Amino acid sequence: MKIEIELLTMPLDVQHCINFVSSDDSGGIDVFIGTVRNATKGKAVLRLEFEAYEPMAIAEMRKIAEQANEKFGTKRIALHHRTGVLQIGEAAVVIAVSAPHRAAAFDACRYCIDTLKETVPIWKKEIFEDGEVWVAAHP
Amino acid sequence: MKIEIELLTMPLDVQHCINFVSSDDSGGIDVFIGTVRNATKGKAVLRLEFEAYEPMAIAEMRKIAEQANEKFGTKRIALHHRTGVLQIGEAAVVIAVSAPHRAAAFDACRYCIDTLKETVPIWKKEIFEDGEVWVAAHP
Amino acid sequence: MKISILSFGIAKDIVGQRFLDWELPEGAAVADLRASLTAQFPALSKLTSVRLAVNSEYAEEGVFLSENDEVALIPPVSGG
Amino acid sequence: MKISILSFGIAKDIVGQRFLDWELPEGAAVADLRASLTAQFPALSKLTSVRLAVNSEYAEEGVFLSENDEVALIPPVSGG
Repeated sequence: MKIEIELLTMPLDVQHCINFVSSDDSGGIDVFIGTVRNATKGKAVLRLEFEAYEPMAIAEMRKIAEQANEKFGTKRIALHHRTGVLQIGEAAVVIAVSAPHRAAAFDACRYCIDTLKETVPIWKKEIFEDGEVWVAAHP
Repeated sequence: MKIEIELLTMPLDVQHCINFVSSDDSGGIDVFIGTVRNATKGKAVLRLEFEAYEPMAIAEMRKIAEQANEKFGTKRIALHHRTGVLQIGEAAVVIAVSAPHRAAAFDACRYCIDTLKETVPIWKKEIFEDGEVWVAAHP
Repeated sequence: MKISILSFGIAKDIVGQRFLDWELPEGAAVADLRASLTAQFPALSKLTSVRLAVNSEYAEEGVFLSENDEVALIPPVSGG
Repeated sequence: MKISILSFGIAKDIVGQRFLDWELPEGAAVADLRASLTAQFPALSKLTSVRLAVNSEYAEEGVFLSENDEVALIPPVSGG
Protein backbone atom coordinates (compact mmCIF):
# COMPACT_ATOMS: atom_id res chain seq x y z
CA MET A 1 0.00 0.00 0.00
CA LYS A 2 1.62 3.20 -1.22
CA ILE A 3 0.36 6.55 0.05
CA GLU A 4 1.87 10.00 -0.44
CA ILE A 5 0.46 12.91 1.54
CA GLU A 6 1.75 16.43 1.02
CA LEU A 7 0.79 19.88 2.28
CA LEU A 8 2.64 22.32 0.07
CA THR A 9 3.08 26.06 -0.29
CA MET A 10 4.26 25.73 -3.90
CA PRO A 11 2.17 24.87 -6.97
CA LEU A 12 0.95 21.27 -7.00
CA ASP A 13 2.45 18.88 -9.55
CA VAL A 14 -0.28 16.74 -11.15
CA GLN A 15 2.16 14.68 -13.20
CA HIS A 16 4.13 13.82 -10.06
CA CYS A 17 0.92 12.48 -8.45
CA ILE A 18 0.09 10.43 -11.55
CA ASN A 19 3.61 9.00 -11.67
CA PHE A 20 3.44 8.15 -7.98
CA VAL A 21 0.33 5.99 -8.40
CA SER A 22 1.26 4.46 -11.76
CA SER A 23 2.30 0.85 -11.77
CA ASP A 24 2.41 -2.01 -14.23
CA ASP A 25 -0.41 -3.84 -12.49
CA SER A 26 -2.85 -0.91 -12.46
CA GLY A 27 -5.38 -0.54 -15.25
CA GLY A 28 -6.99 2.74 -14.32
CA ILE A 29 -6.01 6.01 -12.69
CA ASP A 30 -8.50 8.62 -11.56
CA VAL A 31 -7.26 12.11 -10.78
CA PHE A 32 -9.25 14.90 -9.20
CA ILE A 33 -7.98 18.48 -9.35
CA GLY A 34 -9.78 21.12 -7.31
CA THR A 35 -9.11 24.55 -8.76
CA VAL A 36 -9.77 28.12 -7.60
CA ARG A 37 -12.88 29.51 -9.26
CA ASN A 38 -13.14 33.14 -10.29
CA ALA A 39 -16.52 33.64 -8.58
CA THR A 40 -18.66 32.54 -5.64
CA LYS A 41 -22.41 33.04 -5.83
CA GLY A 42 -21.87 35.44 -8.72
CA LYS A 43 -19.33 37.58 -6.86
CA ALA A 44 -15.83 37.94 -8.33
CA VAL A 45 -13.09 36.30 -6.27
CA LEU A 46 -9.65 37.92 -6.49
CA ARG A 47 -7.65 35.15 -4.82
CA LEU A 48 -7.84 32.57 -2.03
CA GLU A 49 -5.87 31.93 1.10
CA PHE A 50 -5.66 28.48 2.63
CA GLU A 51 -4.63 27.91 6.21
CA ALA A 52 -4.04 24.47 7.74
CA TYR A 53 -3.55 22.90 11.15
CA GLU A 54 -0.64 21.14 9.58
CA PRO A 55 0.17 18.05 11.66
CA MET A 56 -3.50 17.19 12.08
CA ALA A 57 -4.31 17.93 8.43
CA ILE A 58 -1.58 15.55 7.31
CA ALA A 59 -2.74 12.89 9.78
CA GLU A 60 -6.38 13.23 8.63
CA MET A 61 -5.39 13.09 4.97
CA ARG A 62 -3.43 9.92 5.63
CA LYS A 63 -6.43 8.38 7.45
CA ILE A 64 -8.64 9.14 4.46
CA ALA A 65 -6.21 7.52 2.02
CA GLU A 66 -5.93 4.45 4.24
CA GLN A 67 -9.71 4.21 4.58
CA ALA A 68 -10.11 4.55 0.81
CA ASN A 69 -7.63 1.75 0.16
CA GLU A 70 -9.42 -0.42 2.67
CA LYS A 71 -12.95 0.33 1.40
CA PHE A 72 -12.24 0.10 -2.31
CA GLY A 73 -9.22 -2.20 -2.57
CA THR A 74 -7.08 0.44 -4.22
CA LYS A 75 -3.34 0.32 -3.58
CA ARG A 76 -1.81 3.67 -4.46
CA ILE A 77 -3.02 7.15 -3.57
CA ALA A 78 -1.34 10.55 -3.77
CA LEU A 79 -3.11 13.35 -1.90
CA HIS A 80 -1.57 16.80 -2.16
CA HIS A 81 -3.07 20.01 -0.77
CA ARG A 82 -1.84 23.54 -1.22
CA THR A 83 -1.67 26.20 1.50
CA GLY A 84 -1.03 29.94 1.42
CA VAL A 85 -2.16 32.36 -1.28
CA LEU A 86 -3.65 30.91 -4.47
CA GLN A 87 -4.55 32.74 -7.65
CA ILE A 88 -7.60 32.00 -9.82
CA GLY A 89 -7.18 28.74 -11.77
CA GLU A 90 -4.49 27.30 -9.51
CA ALA A 91 -4.93 23.83 -8.03
CA ALA A 92 -5.81 23.69 -4.33
CA VAL A 93 -5.91 19.91 -4.19
CA VAL A 94 -4.79 17.00 -6.35
CA ILE A 95 -5.86 13.43 -5.64
CA ALA A 96 -4.61 10.54 -7.78
CA VAL A 97 -5.70 6.94 -7.25
CA SER A 98 -4.78 3.85 -9.22
CA ALA A 99 -6.52 0.49 -9.20
CA PRO A 100 -6.56 -2.70 -11.25
CA HIS A 101 -10.10 -1.76 -12.36
CA ARG A 102 -11.53 1.66 -12.97
CA ALA A 103 -14.64 1.59 -10.75
CA ALA A 104 -12.48 1.33 -7.62
CA ALA A 105 -10.27 4.21 -8.78
CA PHE A 106 -13.30 6.48 -9.33
CA ASP A 107 -14.97 5.49 -6.06
CA ALA A 108 -11.82 5.90 -3.99
CA CYS A 109 -10.92 9.26 -5.52
CA ARG A 110 -14.41 10.61 -4.89
CA TYR A 111 -14.37 9.26 -1.35
CA CYS A 112 -11.08 11.06 -0.71
CA ILE A 113 -12.25 14.48 -1.89
CA ASP A 114 -15.70 14.19 -0.28
CA THR A 115 -14.20 13.17 3.07
CA LEU A 116 -11.35 15.68 2.88
CA LYS A 117 -13.90 18.46 2.57
CA GLU A 118 -15.62 17.26 5.76
CA THR A 119 -12.78 16.35 8.09
CA VAL A 120 -9.39 17.79 7.14
CA PRO A 121 -8.55 20.93 9.16
CA ILE A 122 -7.89 23.30 6.28
CA TRP A 123 -9.64 26.66 5.90
CA LYS A 124 -10.26 28.73 2.82
CA LYS A 125 -10.62 32.49 2.84
CA GLU A 126 -12.06 34.13 -0.25
CA ILE A 127 -10.75 37.60 -0.98
CA PHE A 128 -13.14 39.90 -2.86
CA GLU A 129 -12.76 43.46 -4.12
CA ASP A 130 -14.57 44.74 -1.01
CA GLY A 131 -13.60 42.33 1.73
CA GLU A 132 -12.85 38.75 2.66
CA VAL A 133 -14.79 35.78 4.03
CA TRP A 134 -13.88 32.48 5.70
CA VAL A 135 -15.88 29.97 3.65
CA ALA A 136 -18.74 28.15 5.42
CA ALA A 137 -17.96 29.71 8.80
CA HIS A 138 -21.43 31.10 9.42
CA PRO A 139 -24.83 29.43 8.87
CA MET B 1 -19.24 23.84 -25.03
CA LYS B 2 -15.64 22.87 -25.69
CA ILE B 3 -14.84 19.34 -26.82
CA GLU B 4 -11.56 17.93 -28.07
CA ILE B 5 -11.52 14.42 -29.55
CA GLU B 6 -8.27 12.81 -30.68
CA LEU B 7 -7.26 9.40 -31.96
CA LEU B 8 -3.47 9.35 -31.80
CA THR B 9 -0.62 7.01 -32.64
CA MET B 10 1.77 8.87 -30.32
CA PRO B 11 1.83 8.85 -26.50
CA LEU B 12 -1.13 10.68 -24.97
CA ASP B 13 -0.46 13.99 -23.20
CA VAL B 14 -2.38 14.16 -19.92
CA GLN B 15 -1.30 17.71 -19.15
CA HIS B 16 -2.57 18.87 -22.54
CA CYS B 17 -5.99 17.40 -21.73
CA ILE B 18 -6.03 19.09 -18.32
CA ASN B 19 -5.03 22.42 -19.84
CA PHE B 20 -7.73 22.06 -22.49
CA VAL B 21 -10.52 21.72 -19.93
CA SER B 22 -9.15 24.21 -17.39
CA SER B 23 -10.92 27.53 -17.10
CA ASP B 24 -11.33 30.25 -14.53
CA ASP B 25 -14.97 29.34 -13.92
CA SER B 26 -14.36 25.64 -13.28
CA GLY B 27 -13.95 24.38 -9.74
CA GLY B 28 -13.17 20.74 -10.36
CA ILE B 29 -11.46 18.62 -12.99
CA ASP B 30 -11.71 14.86 -13.12
CA VAL B 31 -9.24 12.94 -15.25
CA PHE B 32 -9.36 9.26 -16.07
CA ILE B 33 -6.30 7.50 -17.48
CA GLY B 34 -6.65 3.94 -18.72
CA THR B 35 -3.27 2.22 -18.77
CA VAL B 36 -1.97 -1.06 -20.13
CA ARG B 37 -1.78 -3.72 -17.44
CA ASN B 38 0.98 -6.29 -17.33
CA ALA B 39 -1.39 -9.24 -16.91
CA THR B 40 -4.88 -10.49 -17.80
CA LYS B 41 -6.41 -13.26 -15.71
CA GLY B 42 -2.99 -13.97 -14.25
CA LYS B 43 -1.30 -14.32 -17.64
CA ALA B 44 1.59 -11.96 -18.49
CA VAL B 45 0.82 -9.48 -21.27
CA LEU B 46 3.82 -8.38 -23.38
CA ARG B 47 2.14 -5.47 -25.18
CA LEU B 48 -1.17 -4.37 -26.70
CA GLU B 49 -2.27 -3.39 -30.16
CA PHE B 50 -5.26 -1.09 -30.69
CA GLU B 51 -7.08 -0.87 -34.00
CA ALA B 52 -9.86 1.65 -34.71
CA TYR B 53 -12.48 2.30 -37.36
CA GLU B 54 -11.24 5.83 -37.30
CA PRO B 55 -13.96 8.11 -38.69
CA MET B 56 -16.68 6.27 -36.78
CA ALA B 57 -14.59 6.08 -33.58
CA ILE B 58 -14.08 9.84 -33.66
CA ALA B 59 -17.78 10.44 -34.35
CA GLU B 60 -18.83 8.11 -31.50
CA MET B 61 -16.36 9.71 -29.09
CA ARG B 62 -17.76 13.13 -29.97
CA LYS B 63 -21.33 11.89 -29.40
CA ILE B 64 -20.33 10.60 -25.96
CA ALA B 65 -18.75 13.92 -24.98
CA GLU B 66 -21.81 15.82 -26.20
CA GLN B 67 -24.15 13.48 -24.31
CA ALA B 68 -22.05 13.87 -21.16
CA ASN B 69 -22.18 17.65 -21.37
CA GLU B 70 -25.93 17.49 -21.87
CA LYS B 71 -26.60 14.96 -19.08
CA PHE B 72 -24.30 16.47 -16.45
CA GLY B 73 -24.06 20.13 -17.38
CA THR B 74 -20.31 19.97 -17.84
CA LYS B 75 -18.78 22.33 -20.39
CA ARG B 76 -15.33 21.09 -21.32
CA ILE B 77 -14.22 17.58 -22.19
CA ALA B 78 -11.03 16.23 -23.76
CA LEU B 79 -11.19 12.62 -24.92
CA HIS B 80 -8.00 11.17 -26.39
CA HIS B 81 -7.50 7.54 -27.41
CA ARG B 82 -4.31 5.88 -28.58
CA THR B 83 -4.02 3.41 -31.46
CA GLY B 84 -1.20 1.13 -32.63
CA VAL B 85 1.26 -0.72 -30.41
CA LEU B 86 1.31 0.12 -26.68
CA GLN B 87 3.78 -1.03 -24.07
CA ILE B 88 2.89 -1.97 -20.48
CA GLY B 89 2.10 1.12 -18.40
CA GLU B 90 1.33 3.39 -21.35
CA ALA B 91 -1.97 5.27 -21.47
CA ALA B 92 -4.57 3.93 -23.90
CA VAL B 93 -7.14 6.58 -23.07
CA VAL B 94 -7.23 9.94 -21.30
CA ILE B 95 -10.50 11.67 -20.44
CA ALA B 96 -10.52 15.08 -18.74
CA VAL B 97 -13.72 16.86 -17.71
CA SER B 98 -14.14 20.17 -15.93
CA ALA B 99 -17.22 21.48 -14.18
CA PRO B 100 -18.17 24.24 -11.78
CA HIS B 101 -18.80 21.53 -9.14
CA ARG B 102 -17.01 18.27 -8.68
CA ALA B 103 -19.91 15.79 -8.72
CA ALA B 104 -20.69 16.64 -12.34
CA ALA B 105 -17.03 16.25 -13.32
CA PHE B 106 -16.84 12.78 -11.74
CA ASP B 107 -20.18 11.64 -13.19
CA ALA B 108 -19.41 12.90 -16.69
CA CYS B 109 -15.91 11.39 -16.73
CA ARG B 110 -17.22 8.03 -15.64
CA TYR B 111 -20.05 8.18 -18.17
CA CYS B 112 -17.50 8.86 -20.92
CA ILE B 113 -15.25 5.90 -20.15
CA ASP B 114 -18.15 3.49 -19.45
CA THR B 115 -19.88 4.42 -22.71
CA LEU B 116 -16.66 4.49 -24.73
CA LYS B 117 -16.02 0.89 -23.73
CA GLU B 118 -19.47 -0.10 -25.03
CA THR B 119 -19.87 1.83 -28.24
CA VAL B 120 -16.64 3.20 -29.71
CA PRO B 121 -15.28 0.98 -32.51
CA ILE B 122 -11.79 0.37 -31.15
CA TRP B 123 -10.34 -3.10 -30.64
CA LYS B 124 -7.60 -4.29 -28.35
CA LYS B 125 -5.38 -7.27 -29.03
CA GLU B 126 -3.36 -8.66 -26.15
CA ILE B 127 -0.01 -10.16 -27.10
CA PHE B 128 1.25 -12.93 -24.81
CA GLU B 129 4.44 -14.97 -24.86
CA ASP B 130 2.61 -17.80 -26.64
CA GLY B 131 0.01 -16.08 -28.78
CA GLU B 132 -2.41 -13.20 -29.11
CA VAL B 133 -6.10 -12.62 -28.44
CA TRP B 134 -8.68 -10.04 -29.49
CA VAL B 135 -10.20 -9.02 -26.16
CA ALA B 136 -13.87 -9.96 -25.55
CA ALA B 137 -14.32 -11.40 -29.06
CA HIS B 138 -15.59 -14.80 -27.93
CA PRO B 139 -18.13 -15.64 -25.22
CA MET C 1 -25.99 -3.77 -55.88
CA LYS C 2 -22.45 -3.46 -54.55
CA ILE C 3 -21.77 -2.91 -50.84
CA SER C 4 -18.32 -2.09 -49.46
CA ILE C 5 -17.53 -4.23 -46.41
CA LEU C 6 -14.96 -3.12 -43.85
CA SER C 7 -13.81 -5.62 -41.23
CA PHE C 8 -12.07 -4.95 -37.93
CA GLY C 9 -10.49 -6.84 -35.06
CA ILE C 10 -11.30 -10.51 -35.07
CA ALA C 11 -13.81 -9.99 -37.90
CA LYS C 12 -10.92 -8.99 -40.14
CA ASP C 13 -9.05 -12.17 -39.15
CA ILE C 14 -12.14 -14.23 -40.06
CA VAL C 15 -12.91 -12.46 -43.32
CA GLY C 16 -9.22 -12.42 -44.19
CA GLN C 17 -9.04 -8.85 -45.44
CA ARG C 18 -9.93 -5.32 -44.40
CA PHE C 19 -11.89 -4.37 -47.55
CA LEU C 20 -14.34 -6.55 -49.41
CA ASP C 21 -16.89 -5.81 -52.14
CA TRP C 22 -20.16 -7.65 -51.67
CA GLU C 23 -23.07 -8.18 -54.05
CA LEU C 24 -26.63 -8.03 -52.72
CA PRO C 25 -30.02 -7.91 -54.48
CA GLU C 26 -31.69 -4.49 -54.68
CA GLY C 27 -33.84 -3.82 -51.62
CA ALA C 28 -31.69 -5.89 -49.26
CA ALA C 29 -31.61 -4.90 -45.59
CA VAL C 30 -28.93 -5.21 -42.91
CA ALA C 31 -30.36 -8.59 -41.87
CA ASP C 32 -29.93 -9.92 -45.43
CA LEU C 33 -26.33 -8.80 -45.53
CA ARG C 34 -25.72 -10.41 -42.15
CA ALA C 35 -27.22 -13.71 -43.38
CA SER C 36 -25.12 -13.80 -46.53
CA LEU C 37 -21.92 -12.86 -44.69
CA THR C 38 -22.52 -15.50 -42.02
CA ALA C 39 -23.18 -18.13 -44.73
CA GLN C 40 -19.83 -17.33 -46.31
CA PHE C 41 -17.94 -16.89 -43.00
CA PRO C 42 -19.58 -19.18 -40.42
CA ALA C 43 -16.94 -18.29 -37.79
CA LEU C 44 -18.63 -14.86 -37.47
CA SER C 45 -21.52 -16.56 -35.68
CA LYS C 46 -19.15 -17.85 -32.98
CA LEU C 47 -18.38 -14.30 -31.82
CA THR C 48 -19.96 -12.72 -28.75
CA SER C 49 -21.64 -10.26 -31.11
CA VAL C 50 -21.19 -8.57 -34.46
CA ARG C 51 -22.85 -5.19 -34.91
CA LEU C 52 -23.12 -3.68 -38.36
CA ALA C 53 -22.54 0.01 -38.99
CA VAL C 54 -23.81 1.56 -42.21
CA ASN C 55 -21.82 4.60 -43.31
CA SER C 56 -20.32 4.95 -39.82
CA GLU C 57 -23.58 4.66 -37.86
CA TYR C 58 -24.77 1.58 -35.97
CA ALA C 59 -27.73 0.15 -37.92
CA GLU C 60 -30.69 -2.00 -36.88
CA GLU C 61 -31.43 -5.19 -38.79
CA GLY C 62 -34.33 -3.68 -40.72
CA VAL C 63 -32.42 -0.78 -42.27
CA PHE C 64 -32.35 -0.96 -46.08
CA LEU C 65 -29.04 -0.77 -47.88
CA SER C 66 -28.15 1.25 -50.97
CA GLU C 67 -25.57 0.84 -53.71
CA ASN C 68 -22.09 1.76 -52.49
CA ASP C 69 -23.00 1.86 -48.80
CA GLU C 70 -20.01 1.25 -46.54
CA VAL C 71 -20.85 -1.40 -43.96
CA ALA C 72 -18.45 -2.14 -41.10
CA LEU C 73 -18.37 -5.46 -39.24
CA ILE C 74 -18.01 -4.52 -35.59
CA PRO C 75 -17.13 -7.37 -33.25
CA PRO C 76 -17.23 -6.62 -29.49
CA VAL C 77 -15.38 -3.35 -28.97
CA SER C 78 -12.59 -3.22 -26.38
CA GLY C 79 -11.18 0.29 -26.33
CA GLY C 80 -10.30 2.26 -23.22
CA MET D 1 -4.18 22.82 34.82
CA LYS D 2 -2.86 24.59 31.75
CA ILE D 3 -4.23 23.77 28.28
CA SER D 4 -2.67 25.11 25.07
CA ILE D 5 -5.33 26.48 22.74
CA LEU D 6 -4.70 26.74 19.00
CA SER D 7 -7.17 28.68 16.85
CA PHE D 8 -7.67 28.56 13.10
CA GLY D 9 -9.66 30.28 10.39
CA ILE D 10 -12.47 32.43 11.73
CA ALA D 11 -11.87 31.08 15.25
CA LYS D 12 -8.46 32.76 15.19
CA ASP D 13 -10.08 36.04 14.12
CA ILE D 14 -12.52 35.74 17.04
CA VAL D 15 -9.96 34.73 19.66
CA GLY D 16 -7.51 37.28 18.28
CA GLN D 17 -4.43 35.09 18.32
CA ARG D 18 -3.21 31.69 17.13
CA PHE D 19 -1.84 30.50 20.52
CA LEU D 20 -3.48 30.92 23.89
CA ASP D 21 -2.82 29.36 27.31
CA TRP D 22 -6.00 28.46 29.16
CA GLU D 23 -6.52 27.52 32.80
CA LEU D 24 -9.02 24.77 33.67
CA PRO D 25 -9.72 22.90 36.91
CA GLU D 26 -8.29 19.38 37.17
CA GLY D 27 -10.71 16.80 35.77
CA ALA D 28 -12.23 19.14 33.21
CA ALA D 29 -13.59 17.63 30.02
CA VAL D 30 -13.89 18.98 26.48
CA ALA D 31 -17.40 20.25 27.25
CA ASP D 32 -16.07 22.34 30.16
CA LEU D 33 -13.39 23.87 27.98
CA ARG D 34 -16.00 24.64 25.31
CA ALA D 35 -18.21 26.36 27.90
CA SER D 36 -15.42 28.52 29.30
CA LEU D 37 -14.16 29.50 25.84
CA THR D 38 -17.66 30.40 24.67
CA ALA D 39 -18.21 32.50 27.81
CA GLN D 40 -15.05 34.46 27.02
CA PHE D 41 -15.61 34.61 23.24
CA PRO D 42 -19.37 34.59 22.64
CA ALA D 43 -18.91 35.04 18.87
CA LEU D 44 -17.77 31.41 18.73
CA SER D 45 -21.36 30.34 19.31
CA LYS D 46 -22.46 32.18 16.16
CA LEU D 47 -20.41 29.85 13.94
CA THR D 48 -21.95 26.96 12.01
CA SER D 49 -19.92 24.63 14.22
CA VAL D 50 -16.72 24.47 16.24
CA ARG D 51 -15.17 21.06 16.73
CA LEU D 52 -12.41 20.59 19.26
CA ALA D 53 -9.37 18.43 18.56
CA VAL D 54 -7.24 17.22 21.46
CA ASN D 55 -3.63 16.55 20.50
CA SER D 56 -4.56 16.48 16.81
CA GLU D 57 -7.55 14.13 17.15
CA TYR D 58 -11.20 15.15 17.02
CA ALA D 59 -12.59 14.71 20.55
CA GLU D 60 -16.12 14.11 21.87
CA GLU D 61 -17.51 16.40 24.57
CA GLY D 62 -16.95 13.86 27.36
CA VAL D 63 -13.22 13.36 26.83
CA PHE D 64 -11.16 14.41 29.87
CA LEU D 65 -8.31 16.84 29.41
CA SER D 66 -4.83 16.65 30.90
CA GLU D 67 -2.20 19.24 31.76
CA ASN D 68 -0.45 20.55 28.63
CA ASP D 69 -2.94 19.05 26.19
CA GLU D 70 -3.04 20.91 22.90
CA VAL D 71 -6.62 21.71 21.92
CA ALA D 72 -7.43 23.12 18.51
CA LEU D 73 -10.57 25.15 17.75
CA ILE D 74 -11.81 23.85 14.43
CA PRO D 75 -14.50 25.94 12.76
CA PRO D 76 -16.16 24.47 9.63
CA VAL D 77 -13.37 23.19 7.41
CA SER D 78 -13.27 24.28 3.78
CA GLY D 79 -10.29 22.64 2.14
CA GLY D 80 -10.25 21.03 -1.28
